Amino acid sequence: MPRKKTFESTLMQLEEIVRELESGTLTLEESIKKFETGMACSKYCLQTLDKTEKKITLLMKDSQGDLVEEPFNHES
Amino acid sequence: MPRKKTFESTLMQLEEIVRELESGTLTLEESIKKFETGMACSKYCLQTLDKTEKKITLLMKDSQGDLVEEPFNHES
Amino acid sequence: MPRKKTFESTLMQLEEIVRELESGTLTLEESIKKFETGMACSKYCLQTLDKTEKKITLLMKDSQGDLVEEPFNHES
Amino acid sequence: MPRKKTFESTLMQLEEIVRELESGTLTLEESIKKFETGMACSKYCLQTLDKTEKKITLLMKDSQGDLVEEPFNHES
Amino acid sequence: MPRKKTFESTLMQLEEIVRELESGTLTLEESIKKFETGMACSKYCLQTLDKTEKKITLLMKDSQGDLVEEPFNHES
Amino acid sequence: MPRKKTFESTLMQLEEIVRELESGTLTLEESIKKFETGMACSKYCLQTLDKTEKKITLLMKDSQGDLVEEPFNHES
Amino acid sequence: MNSKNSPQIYTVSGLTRQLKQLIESTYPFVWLTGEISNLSRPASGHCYFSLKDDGALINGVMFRNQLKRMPFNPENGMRITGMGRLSLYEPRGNYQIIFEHMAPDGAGLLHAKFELLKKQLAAEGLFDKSHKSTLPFLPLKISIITSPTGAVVRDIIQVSQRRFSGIHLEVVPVKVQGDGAETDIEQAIETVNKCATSQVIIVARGGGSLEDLAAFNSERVARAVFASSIPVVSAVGHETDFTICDFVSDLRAPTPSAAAELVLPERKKLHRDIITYENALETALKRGLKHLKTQVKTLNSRLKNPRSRVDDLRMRLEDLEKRLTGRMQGQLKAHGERLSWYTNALYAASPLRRVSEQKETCRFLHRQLVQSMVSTLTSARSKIHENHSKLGALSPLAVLHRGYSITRTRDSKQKIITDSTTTKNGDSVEVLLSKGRLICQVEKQYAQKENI
Repeated sequence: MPRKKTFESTLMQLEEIVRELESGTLTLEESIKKFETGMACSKYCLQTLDKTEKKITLLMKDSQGDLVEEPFNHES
Repeated sequence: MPRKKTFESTLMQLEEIVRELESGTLTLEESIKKFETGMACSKYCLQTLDKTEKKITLLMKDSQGDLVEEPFNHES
Repeated sequence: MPRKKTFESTLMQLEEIVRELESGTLTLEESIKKFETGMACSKYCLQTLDKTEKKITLLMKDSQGDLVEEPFNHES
Repeated sequence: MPRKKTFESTLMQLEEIVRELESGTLTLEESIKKFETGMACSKYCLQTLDKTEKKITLLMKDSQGDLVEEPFNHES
Repeated sequence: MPRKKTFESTLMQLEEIVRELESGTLTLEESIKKFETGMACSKYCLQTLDKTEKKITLLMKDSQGDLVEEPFNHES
Repeated sequence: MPRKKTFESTLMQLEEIVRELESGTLTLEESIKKFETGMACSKYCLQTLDKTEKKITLLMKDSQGDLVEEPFNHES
Repeated sequence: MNSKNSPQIYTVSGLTRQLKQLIESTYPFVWLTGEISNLSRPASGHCYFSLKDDGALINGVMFRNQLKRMPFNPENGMRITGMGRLSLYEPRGNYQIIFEHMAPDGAGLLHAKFELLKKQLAAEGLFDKSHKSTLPFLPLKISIITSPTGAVVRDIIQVSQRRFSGIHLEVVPVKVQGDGAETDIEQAIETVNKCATSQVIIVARGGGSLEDLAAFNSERVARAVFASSIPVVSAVGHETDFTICDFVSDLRAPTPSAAAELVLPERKKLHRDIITYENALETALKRGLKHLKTQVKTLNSRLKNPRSRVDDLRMRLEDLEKRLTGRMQGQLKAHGERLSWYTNALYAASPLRRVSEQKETCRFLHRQLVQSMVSTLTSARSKIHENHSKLGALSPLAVLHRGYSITRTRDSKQKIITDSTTTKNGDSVEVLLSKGRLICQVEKQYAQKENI
């Protein structure tokens, strides 16, 4: 993939695929290919969302935890 | 970090982050990053306030304490 | 300290600090520093007043006491 | 002391001190010093007056004592 | 066949054959030929569909499967 | 005659002292000194009044022409 | 030259002037006795007369001022003795005597002598004030030069003792009248001066006629008084009588008792004065002290105790500290509130919800994806089925069920044989039956319409 795969672009791709599939203009072979890609997109998105959810939950749990001396190292 | 991190600048950063998060224009990835930073800011501010409160309490307690011969050495 | 610390100058410093704090233009860090200095000033003033009061009490007691042959030696 | 302390000079000093204290322009430290000196002056003046009064009484008694010793025979 | 045989083109051929057969203008010999070709088309299409269905089922199973229990109820 | 001069001058001195004291222009120390001197003057004058001798004589020349002093009986 | 040989010639005026100078300088004062004649008293009040004796006559004048002091009125024929100065009146060329004093002969002579002596002594300066010494304030010894008997000495002693009892009074007895009185008094003054124990001399005598007082008008007594280094008080006669002694003395008392009063201060009064002074001293000093005390006390009460100032400062300090801590705590609280608000906002804006929404979207899309795939497949399948069944219905082989059969060549063309002639014997043909097929060999061909 040339450009970075982001959640949003993937989700958009998925949406596009769904729309194309629903349009009924695709050949069966195309449909299958699209479907395959759509499934991958869906999988990626869901996995990304799952990871994100876990991360946020962790962060929120962490914020009620111990002192963090230097929390801004990701900005450096 | 180039400039000194102060309570105010951190609080302002937190404000900005909240505003950005609320605007809904961020990508998910950005949101996460911002949220993470926001959490760190909040934590830092809270800790700073706690430390300050302790210091003030100490100072106020101290002011009712014994005689201090030379209280202005931090000004010299 | 370069100049002699007097009660009046210290009280004025305290007043200035209170005014600055009340102006609300200080950062938290500045506020704390000012507060610390202010408390030190307050303490010094209070102690000076205590000492002064004791001295006055002593003087008043003394003035009802015996004859003082040479009361002006502190002026020489 | 360089110059002789007289009653009048002390009284004048007391007056000056009272005026200075009443002017309200003195610092606390100066006030105390002035007050102290004022008390000493007042004391000195009163004592001087008392001593003088006693001396006069003594002198008067003395002068009448001798008179009684040698009464005027033409008055008898 | 010059062009690639696709599901769609085959289906269209089948439809064409049906239409020709219905027109009744064909000779028996043509009819039989068409018929036979139609049967072959139909067979091909069905086989293609079957393969496709299997592939999709596989894909869906792969994508955690739990999302869609059994999409092809026509087989039951 | 020294004594003769003294009574009068002493009386005059006393008068002068009274005038000076009543003028109210003297310092306390001067006043006391003057008072003391005044009292001494007064004492001296009163004593002088008491101590003068009472005598009536007759100055005669005897047969040799020498001077003799005889009591003079003026009441006969 | 002329003046040497020739006689000097005077002008009338010149001569008269020289005569006037000669007369007036030679006789500044003359005593003259004679009989008054040609008396005239014009309106001017002056008195013009001639004084004559047996052999001569001289013009005289007495001016109004002198006349006033005369104890008698001059008359023609009166014999008088007078004193005056000679004067030459140039316009008339006559001379006259201008009388200062005159008296009828007899008493008049004595009086005239008195006046003469008085004038002489005055001219000598014996009466000058500059020579008079002041009396001692309080003499310790007083010499009384007078007759030891009589009222005078008694009066003096009495008054003296009344005024100041403790004084030494020394009586120096002298004759005060008649022969030897002059000498007595003179010597007494000298003696007292020689003794030098007295501080005052009183020369005293009662009143009397001019003759009685002759000793006190004598030049010797006057000079003795003048020479005395001890101050002399003259107390001669009564009130109006003046003697030469009175003039020369340092002080003239109108009466002897007055002399005692003048010489001696009153002891009681002195004592009273001294006591008064003493009291004045005390009063003045005490008043001064009282005043000073009041002043000191007033100042002392005004001496502001800095304690109240300390209290004020304490209150101010407390206020400042309260504001300081209040403000600091307030700031902390405000910061805390703001922080907690933003923190809450952050939590609220956390991407968690978005994640779940996205998840929902994802699942939805997934479902859509599958559904549309499934429906695509389903519709394809139904389309195929439809055509398949249509195809079945249109099958040209349906006639076979009725017993027909179709014969085809077995070559690749599978050409249906509708004309028997198209076949040759021995050809293998395929016969399609309702059920199954037959592979047959052509044995014989028949022409058309022959088969029925």
